[in-house]
Amino acid sequence: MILRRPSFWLILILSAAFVYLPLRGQNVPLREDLVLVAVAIILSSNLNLMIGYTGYVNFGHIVFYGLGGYIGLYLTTARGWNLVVAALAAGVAVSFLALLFGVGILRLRGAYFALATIGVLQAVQAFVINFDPWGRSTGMYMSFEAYKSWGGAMRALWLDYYLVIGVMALSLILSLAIKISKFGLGLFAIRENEDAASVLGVNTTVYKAIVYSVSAFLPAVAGALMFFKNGMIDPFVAFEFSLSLEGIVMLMLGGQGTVTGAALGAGMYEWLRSFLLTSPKLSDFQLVIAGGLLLVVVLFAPGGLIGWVYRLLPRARGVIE
Amino acid sequence: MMPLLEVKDVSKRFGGLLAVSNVSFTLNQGEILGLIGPNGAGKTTLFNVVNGVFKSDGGSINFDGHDIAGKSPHRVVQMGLARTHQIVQPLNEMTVRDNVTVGACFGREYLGLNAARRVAGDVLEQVGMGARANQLARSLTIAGKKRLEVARALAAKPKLLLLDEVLAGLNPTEIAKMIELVRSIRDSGVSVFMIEHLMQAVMNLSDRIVVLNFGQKLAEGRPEEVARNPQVIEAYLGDPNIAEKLTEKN
Amino acid sequence: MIDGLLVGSVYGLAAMGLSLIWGVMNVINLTHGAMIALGMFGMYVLFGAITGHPYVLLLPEIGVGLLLGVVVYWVAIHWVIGRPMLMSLLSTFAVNMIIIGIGTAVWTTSPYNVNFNLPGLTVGSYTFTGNHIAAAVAALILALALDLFLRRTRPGKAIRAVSDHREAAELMGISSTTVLSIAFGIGIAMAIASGALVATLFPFTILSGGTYQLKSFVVTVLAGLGKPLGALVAGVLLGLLEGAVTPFMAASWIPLIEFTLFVVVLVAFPRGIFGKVAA
Amino acid sequence: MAPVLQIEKIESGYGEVQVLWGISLEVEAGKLTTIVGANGAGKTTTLRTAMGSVRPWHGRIFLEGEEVTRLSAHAKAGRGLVLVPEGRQLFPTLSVEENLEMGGYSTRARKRQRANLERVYELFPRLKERRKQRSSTLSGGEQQMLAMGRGLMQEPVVLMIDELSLGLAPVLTQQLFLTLKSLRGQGITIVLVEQNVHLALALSDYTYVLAEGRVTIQGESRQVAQMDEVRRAYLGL
Repeated sequence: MILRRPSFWLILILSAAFVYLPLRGQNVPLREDLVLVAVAIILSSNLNLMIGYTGYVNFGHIVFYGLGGYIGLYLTTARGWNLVVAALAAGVAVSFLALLFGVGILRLRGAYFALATIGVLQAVQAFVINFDPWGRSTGMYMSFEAYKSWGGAMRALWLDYYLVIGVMALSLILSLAIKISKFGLGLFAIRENEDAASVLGVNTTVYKAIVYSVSAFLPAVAGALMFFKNGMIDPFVAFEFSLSLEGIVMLMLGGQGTVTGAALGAGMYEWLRSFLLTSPKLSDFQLVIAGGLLLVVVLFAPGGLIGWVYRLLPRARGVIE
Repeated sequence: MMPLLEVKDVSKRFGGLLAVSNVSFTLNQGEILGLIGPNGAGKTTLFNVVNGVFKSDGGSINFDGHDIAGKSPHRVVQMGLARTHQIVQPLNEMTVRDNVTVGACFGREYLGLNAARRVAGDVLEQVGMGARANQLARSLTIAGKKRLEVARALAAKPKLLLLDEVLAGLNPTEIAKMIELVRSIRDSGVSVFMIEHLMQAVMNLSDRIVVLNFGQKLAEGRPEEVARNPQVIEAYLGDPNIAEKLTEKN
Repeated sequence: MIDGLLVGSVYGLAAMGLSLIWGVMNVINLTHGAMIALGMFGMYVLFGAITGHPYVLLLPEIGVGLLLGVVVYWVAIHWVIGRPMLMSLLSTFAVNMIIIGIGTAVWTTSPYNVNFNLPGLTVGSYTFTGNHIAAAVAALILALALDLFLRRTRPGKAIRAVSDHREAAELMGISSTTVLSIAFGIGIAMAIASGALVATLFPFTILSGGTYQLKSFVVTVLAGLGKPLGALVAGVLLGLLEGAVTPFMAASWIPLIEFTLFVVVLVAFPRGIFGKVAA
Repeated sequence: MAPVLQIEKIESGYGEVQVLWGISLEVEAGKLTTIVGANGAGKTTTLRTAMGSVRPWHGRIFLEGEEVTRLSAHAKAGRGLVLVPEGRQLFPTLSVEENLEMGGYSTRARKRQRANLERVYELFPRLKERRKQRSSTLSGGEQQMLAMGRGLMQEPVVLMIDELSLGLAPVLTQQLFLTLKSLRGQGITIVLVEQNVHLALALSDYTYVLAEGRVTIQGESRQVAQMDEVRRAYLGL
């Protein structure tokens, strides 16, 4: 039962804190900081379903986020849909697309798969750049009219924030639920040894396709919400390759394959980035320091922070998930 | 006796190499069938064809009344044909219990997670690994990993178990224990098809033996018959006369 | 169209470096783009500092690239060889971040160019830019030199032997780590040389390497892994393709075609289009 | 006479699994020494540990009187300790001749590379016919010839061969054993791991029988061949 897992309650407490902290004193700057952390957590924990749980490195994970943003913004702006409905529709549509892509590229293993995901990202980006209804390379803007039905921009942004926090909570709960399910067990078996898993009875083809599709859903919803908040989207912001890679860095930092690791890594990375960007001396070297950190993690602590804790305290495996 | 597994004219080709060539045999319900032959004779390839890892090039494979030729491995195990690997394939970063739970979850009974955990616990007791259930699989010794292979396959509740060199690399005490385990598995109603190099063990355990050499069936029969077969002796020990001829030429 | 062919040979040169490293040590080198960018800026700096001929300046750049590659090998690659693919992807990406970060701090992300023009060549009604021709010739020479090195020389054969069977190479007395570090160095040198050549053709920023890195991926996959000469041919083909489609559609469609082709080829022919023929 | 290769109480294994439990061997110059034993007894691991492909945990290794315990495989190869590995381990994309050239890679072997190439071609004319072919296109027997040829190109002080007859038809096996015999006749020191016990015993001077990572029997091959224990260890009869 998921209710008996300490991690489940931890997720709820974390989400509650995200809701409560900026609310106190209507602290908008804090809200804007936290929403970035929340998005980072959404991306890294869903990416974790592929990299950490299944062992398939997705370099193009951001494509789900960007497509979700486009579909969401298109539906709310050009079609006048309700935001929540539009976001869900974006999630469903992107998951379905992922299933189609997945059936093709999941036949590849290891590095070949990783490369194909880069190809998918770039191809989708190139397509959007040439796609007229979505404004080609200039992208789409949202008129402030759209906020009206929400009682003005202020209220709309707060509401949007809570929705993002909701998606964050769902992402983490989904990660946990999968981890403690039969489905998750099958995925871990694939990660450890795909051939052995198949011989043990796991339908690897179907499992991989499902998890690839599932890992697309919440990032797409989050994309729809975030680009609604920003009020604009263009193909370069939506499908930024380096953002995709940063998701992997976060995951490695925290510890791939663990629910807490994905959240922790995202939090640490965002904190580090804001720290570096605000420090006048270090802001030029933000990338250098992040890269150095990643190198250190890869070379000396490939299990990330949580992996390191596991090594120190083997018993922690059962408690921290 | 009823045949549980019927293999007819099965071949497997890799590029230009015919690894298994027109092999036919049957395995009866409740028996232990041994498969022997020199290194590179195609024994493991034959296993891989039977359980669907490789697609056979021609021939038919009938298991428990179903044609399983060309079926993928996960389908085959769910029909009741489980196997172990010659080179152990533990799911390293998972616990021993989780390894076995995978077998129970996705095996013939396709159990839910909780039921599978219980089965895993029982099977681990059965193979004498109850105390190591919470260890990571990677931390097991080679003997432990071999045992884990067997446990995982057993957890799938198979009707037929394919054992690929479960004795290789074990010391005499471990070998004795493993032989005992294989017997108990058969006594519990599971048929066994085993590749084994350790002649003493395979001769003792098997009801019948199939000998493979260069991908072809060299002989088939009861252990005593096979052991007296001059062709088999040559394939395994080498022809003593060749040796003499070689030294004579001085 | 002909211009496409000329630029394509530079793509090919860049991809050869990636392909060599991938084939020999099974590492997808994500520093590739950063190295190409370094090559561009190397040309910019050298051209500004020493008033030499750009194609002569290639030589010191290649030397520095070789050295840099060996250093990067020992810092970031050596420890992750034989570990899961993700590790080498990430360690090379980390180095990529470091180089791009330093580059951004030094040169910002604004565009630069190398002010150098060779006289063009007019054949009939067609005029070819001199720089394009020279870059193509330089790329071809370097590519053929690498191919000859790999096929004919002792160290080249040692690289191929290590790539074929590392453990057996050790048994022959070949120090596989030394060979790997040199192979990595050569791969980086190729990337830097191609960057230097690109710098004589188009304006560039520190981030420009990314585009060429992606093109190198496409080319490498089209050619099949670990086939440097195949990479050259595939690079030229890619350039030709780009040149051939521009009269008919906007240039912005090209990436869509390229990457769709890339994914389809990966899934349909994991060994590359030429892979089947060779095997 | 001092042994040319001496292994002293070697222990080693893979990861946490110990395979060798204190193996000692002495290989005399110009002799053919065989190592036999059941699958998993540690024969291959013994050769790989001697070579340095597997790091020894304990014990010492001497080559021509010098301690080489801690040297890496390529360094030992450079001193003339040569292993023709199980499964050939050829360079598949290199041609037959290039494979042989790689045998002559070390500074030691390079000096006589040309002469050695002639000698190998004389020994295995088949290789000369196919010298431009990729080694992956060779048949199993030809591959074993190439593996042996490549070993000879290395100017071996000690030539260690792992599973000479593995997967080969009897006729080819005989041919290769004849070659081995002529090599010993030329004074090359050979260590042979072989599953074809009869042939190995008939041909060799000295035999070690391994079981469970230890030396259980050793002696002149003629005497070992008489022992019933050996037969039992193999066929269980």
